[in-house]
Amino acid sequence: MNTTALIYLLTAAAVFGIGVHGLLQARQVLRQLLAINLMGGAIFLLLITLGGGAVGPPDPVPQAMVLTGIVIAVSATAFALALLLRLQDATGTSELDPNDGA
Amino acid sequence: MVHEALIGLVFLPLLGACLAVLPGRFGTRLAIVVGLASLPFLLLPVTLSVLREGAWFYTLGGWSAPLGIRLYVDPLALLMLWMVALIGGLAAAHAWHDFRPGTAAGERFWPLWLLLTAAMNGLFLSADLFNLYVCLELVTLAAIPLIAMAGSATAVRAAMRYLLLALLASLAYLLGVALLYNSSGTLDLYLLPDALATAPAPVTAFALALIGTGLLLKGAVFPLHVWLPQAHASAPGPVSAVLSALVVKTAIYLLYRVGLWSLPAGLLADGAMLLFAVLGAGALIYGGVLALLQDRLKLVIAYSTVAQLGYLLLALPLASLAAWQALTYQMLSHGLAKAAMFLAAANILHAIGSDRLSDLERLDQRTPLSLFALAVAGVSIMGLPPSGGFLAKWLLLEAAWRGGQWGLLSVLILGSLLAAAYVFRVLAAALRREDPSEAEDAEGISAIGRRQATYAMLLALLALVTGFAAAPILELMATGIPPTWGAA
Amino acid sequence: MIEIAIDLIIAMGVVGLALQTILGASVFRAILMFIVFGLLMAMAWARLHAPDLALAEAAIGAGITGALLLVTWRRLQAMDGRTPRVGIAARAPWLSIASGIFAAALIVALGWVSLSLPAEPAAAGELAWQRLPEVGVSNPVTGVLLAFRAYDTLMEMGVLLAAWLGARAVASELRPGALPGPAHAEVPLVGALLSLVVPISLLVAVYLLQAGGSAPGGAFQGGAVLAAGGVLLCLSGRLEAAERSSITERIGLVLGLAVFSCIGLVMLFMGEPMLAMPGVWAIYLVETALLLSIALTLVLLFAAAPGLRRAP
Amino acid sequence: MNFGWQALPVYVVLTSVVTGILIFALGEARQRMRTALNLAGALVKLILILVMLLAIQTGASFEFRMPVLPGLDLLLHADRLTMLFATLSALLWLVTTVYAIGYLEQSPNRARFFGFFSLCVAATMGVASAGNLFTFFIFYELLTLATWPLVVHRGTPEAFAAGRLYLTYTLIGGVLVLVGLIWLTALAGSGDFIVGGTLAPIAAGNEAALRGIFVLLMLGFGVKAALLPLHSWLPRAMVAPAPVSALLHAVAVVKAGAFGLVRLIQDVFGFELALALGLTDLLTWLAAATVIYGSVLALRQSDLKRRLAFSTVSQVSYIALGVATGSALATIGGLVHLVHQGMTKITLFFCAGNYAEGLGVHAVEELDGLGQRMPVTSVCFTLGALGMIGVPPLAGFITKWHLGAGAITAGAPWVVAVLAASTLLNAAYFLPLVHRLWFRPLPATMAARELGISGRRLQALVGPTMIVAMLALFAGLLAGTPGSPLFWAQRMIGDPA
Repeated sequence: MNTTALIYLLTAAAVFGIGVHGLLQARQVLRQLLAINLMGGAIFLLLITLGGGAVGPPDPVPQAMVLTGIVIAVSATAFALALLLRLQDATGTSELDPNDGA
Repeated sequence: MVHEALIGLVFLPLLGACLAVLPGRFGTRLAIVVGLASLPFLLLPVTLSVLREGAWFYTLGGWSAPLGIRLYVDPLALLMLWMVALIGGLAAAHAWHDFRPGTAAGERFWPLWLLLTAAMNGLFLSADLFNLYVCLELVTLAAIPLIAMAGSATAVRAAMRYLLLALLASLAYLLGVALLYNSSGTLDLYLLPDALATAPAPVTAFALALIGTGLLLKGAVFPLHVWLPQAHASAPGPVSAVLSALVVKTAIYLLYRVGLWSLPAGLLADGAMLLFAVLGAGALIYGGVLALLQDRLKLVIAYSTVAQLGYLLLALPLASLAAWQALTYQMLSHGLAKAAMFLAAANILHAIGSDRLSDLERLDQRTPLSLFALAVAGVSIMGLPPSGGFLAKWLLLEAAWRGGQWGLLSVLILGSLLAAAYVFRVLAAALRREDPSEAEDAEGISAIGRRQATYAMLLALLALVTGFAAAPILELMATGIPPTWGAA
Repeated sequence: MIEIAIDLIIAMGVVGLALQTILGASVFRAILMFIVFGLLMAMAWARLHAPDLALAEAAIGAGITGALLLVTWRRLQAMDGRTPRVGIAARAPWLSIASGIFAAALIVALGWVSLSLPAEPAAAGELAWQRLPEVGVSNPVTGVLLAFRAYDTLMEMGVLLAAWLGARAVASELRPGALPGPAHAEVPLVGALLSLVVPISLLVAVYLLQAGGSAPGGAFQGGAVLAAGGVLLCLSGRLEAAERSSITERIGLVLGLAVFSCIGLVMLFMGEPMLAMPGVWAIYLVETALLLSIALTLVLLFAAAPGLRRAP
Repeated sequence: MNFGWQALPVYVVLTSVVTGILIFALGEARQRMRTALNLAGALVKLILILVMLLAIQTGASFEFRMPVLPGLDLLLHADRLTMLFATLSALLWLVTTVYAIGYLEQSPNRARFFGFFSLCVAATMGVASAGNLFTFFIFYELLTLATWPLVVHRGTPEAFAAGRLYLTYTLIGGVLVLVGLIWLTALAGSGDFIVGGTLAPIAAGNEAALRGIFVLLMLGFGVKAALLPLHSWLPRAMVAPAPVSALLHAVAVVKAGAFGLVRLIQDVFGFELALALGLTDLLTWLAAATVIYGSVLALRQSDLKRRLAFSTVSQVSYIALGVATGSALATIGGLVHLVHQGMTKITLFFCAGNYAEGLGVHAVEELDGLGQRMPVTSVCFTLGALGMIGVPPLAGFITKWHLGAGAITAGAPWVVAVLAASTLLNAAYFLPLVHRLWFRPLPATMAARELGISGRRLQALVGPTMIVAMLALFAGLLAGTPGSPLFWAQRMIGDPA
């Protein structure tokens, strides 16, 4: 295993875990969305590193997947933010009650 | 011709969505005809071809797998596609009156509905793991705004919760897919069994755990169901119907595909199957009890979905032909009955302005047809004859008995008694005696209300008919048994 | 050696910024950290020989997403206090500890599993290189996106459209006047700057589009750059929200999806497989349509409005 | 599948289904149309049944078979046992419908009532003509579903409590049947109902399993047949309107349970096998205990309808008693009681309804001297009561005679003692009523009380009451002539169809 690959794989794992933690413990929806975006970034990093990016031009299939993934992530984030505005508008808060509806 | 029909199943709703975005009433109406009404006619030739020649692939762009993306149609996919066409179609007919094309609400509603239809059809046909991710996201992003469209604060909150958890689920799935791609070299579901045979086992196991968790979360399988009840209960009626009947099933469908098609035989340990069964049993009991405790009609129905999804996992350890037929039949009959119930509940909500059980006594004469639809669909949910739900449960019970699975047997029976309890509780609330003097405005129900009640009734009748006309469907399903169960 | 050092710095920066994003004292700070995280990720992509992604990450991941987050944060600030707050139960303290332990376990497992993988192109990737000449472009990523896995790209346009439709649907439910108007400040020289930036973004977009065939770039990156120009116009008040989408905007929104599908369907009825591209010209045609749709959708999403019009 | 002449049993079931659906669709307001539909449906069904009866006499057979699940068919056929039950149900449905139209005049939710009433009859017809246990189960459960709205029809908390109890019992009973059925199917597949049963060939080595299956099915059917520990839903269900009580107790529900027991012994296991496995004794003892217990409890009821209900508990078990005793005579007695009890008990319930509607009389004590106020009803009631006691030559006597004689030939003389005790108890709880009606003075308050209903409505209630009383009377008087219920039961045993 090449050192660059090692570094980025561990980075990806760490960022993914950080994202999960952030999603689970954050109170504001906005922060949870940031955490979700971090997780997405980590997965993309993993895909490209595993695709051989550390040694040369990486596998083009994961690259295309990541590009698609980035656009999906921005779409989902944009919609989530619109919904968040509506949430604030309807409930006066941009947080979700963890005990509600469970 | 059959290839064009298959492609049309995805692309006509997609183009319909484009049409519906364009301004004016005409575009939307055309879009509904092109994208929704056409589906049964497209499905007919595809069904005939599967009946005649068995399952087949279609290679998109002529780029063969593993490089390109393939579509795959087999009996299971056909079943799901028919459900989208019929249940989705009737729910759309119901929605037509609340979201009329040409109105502001209609303009917002129909493009999303069409995209949702396209996404579900695409998901049921796709043979590619990453393409399935895109389809899953499209399903989510098209469905959730439809929930929020109900407008209430509860609906918005439920939509937000659903969105966050759905995004988390998609990411877990995507991470699993990323690992599988790198360990096996392919994204094609049906090339995976061979490719995975040589892949390192811990990677495969971890990837499958991620994919499974993601799908269980999206499929609202107990104990990951927390987002479902409020989301399904607070959405507009036809949306609730489609969410419960079809959208949650997309994740379960995918779970079957990954678990039963794309793995080398024997890879998925008995322990995993047992886990599914335990989750299913938990769902059945927990959902049933919670449904019994709700005091709003739509919440009862939503918790009932949590419970009924349990059946779809419960029988996995049986791995027999009968179990397969039972699972698929449950998929179908639950879809029909649950959609009927949600549409009926929507009509009731319309008629009396509340869906509290204590208010249902005001109802009775005003919407007899909807109430009847609710009752008939309830029969199927309880698994009592004559209904599709009964046949599905009979098959499950028989399979459990033959397999000597006494625990499974007792859970099944307990689950159906619970279902009977919550369904009859609703019906009892609706039959409570009203003051006869109030009964006089019985004629006040509008023509639209009557038509909407008819759609609910049609679905309920279909649930009833599936209690008799099972033989051809089950025979078709038998030809589509998962390869890992295929020894039977 | 120096390369390893650079990798290490980027990696530590990425992890540190991710942590800051999660733990940042204020939401505003967290967003800023996330934007910087995106920029650093772009550098990581460059280091990993993925310049297409570096461009996309910078333009979309950091740029557009960051702008969306910031503008939403500001809108939330402006809305806060207008409606009575709903009481929210506090999260149990053990939850934080439990989630931390869970996340740590996940990191270990994921690290361990991914290190056991070969980290080299997979079978499908090799095939993509081999069959690239049949497509007629030399950038393999463009080849995958618009030929081998064109279906993904097409569905992804559906996702983008759904996001806009969804945003429009929920935004239309907002109580009248709930959204604060664009509070832009007329800073000296902004006008002059804009008159430079916007044409440049257009130019860069066109360049990225045509370069996509052989060099890094393509519809997504170009679309994002063009969208960035549009966002600036919104921020500076040159464009403002309209009540309804104009017909041009509607056509623009579905252009990518429609052109892509129609070419596919035409080929299908000419006896070719669905989504087979009749030639390189078709790829560029589709890419142009995609670019326009992406740019327009992103700007409209940023404006949180059904449509835009020139400010008087 | 054959939808022609052969499928007549299907159409018999469908006439009621279609009637029910049309009634629901018509809505509450179209009263005349509903009445016409009700009567037309009942008449058409009766005619179809008569046609089938004649055809079977000339040797025709009817069968409709549709595969539903692999190895399981929906099978409707018409054997003599079917015809016995179906004719009774069709006949009594027609009369009860006429009665109910009068009874429910001006009360709310009539569309709902008659809709479910029709579905109830459809389910009963299905139970009668089911050709295998699977089909039987389908209609058996449908019957539960269709009767529940009738039990809770009044919508009072009391009615809902009774409905809840009814559901709890019947649904759990349904589960027992279901489990037994699954077990049986897994063991032996799904056999058609054939006199003598289909299980004998596989009995060797499977004795324990077969005993288990029998007990499950017996308990499951026993719930509806109100066998001893499972009977307590029945008296509580009395809160339903009188026509429903009549239908539940005389025709549909309890008879479906009893009919299931008959099918179980005769056509699934076969009497020989059941005897060999020692299963008939179990049922005989249970039935005998129920006969005595029901009578004792009936004695203690002061509410007229409840007294009739406990009487039903007791009387329905005669059927099981006869079939489980097993000799030809006893079986004939059991089968014929299916009809006799139905006709007699429905008469009594109609009368109870008349008293309640006419003068608001519910308690036994209030019957004093009513023979003067409501003479026709009181005559009918007297006929019914005497029939139940078994005074010769009324219907009950025919039954008891066959049962007793049969028990002796079967070597179970103790059954005769049970019958004698039951008869004494019957007399003890019915004769005082008759005495009150005719020989006690009419209290002044009652003499002054206005009739609660118009004369026309009273006519509408008394008419059907007279008809069923006549039926019950002639079933006993003319028992020796061809075409009587006894004649059919004898043919069934002598010449198994």
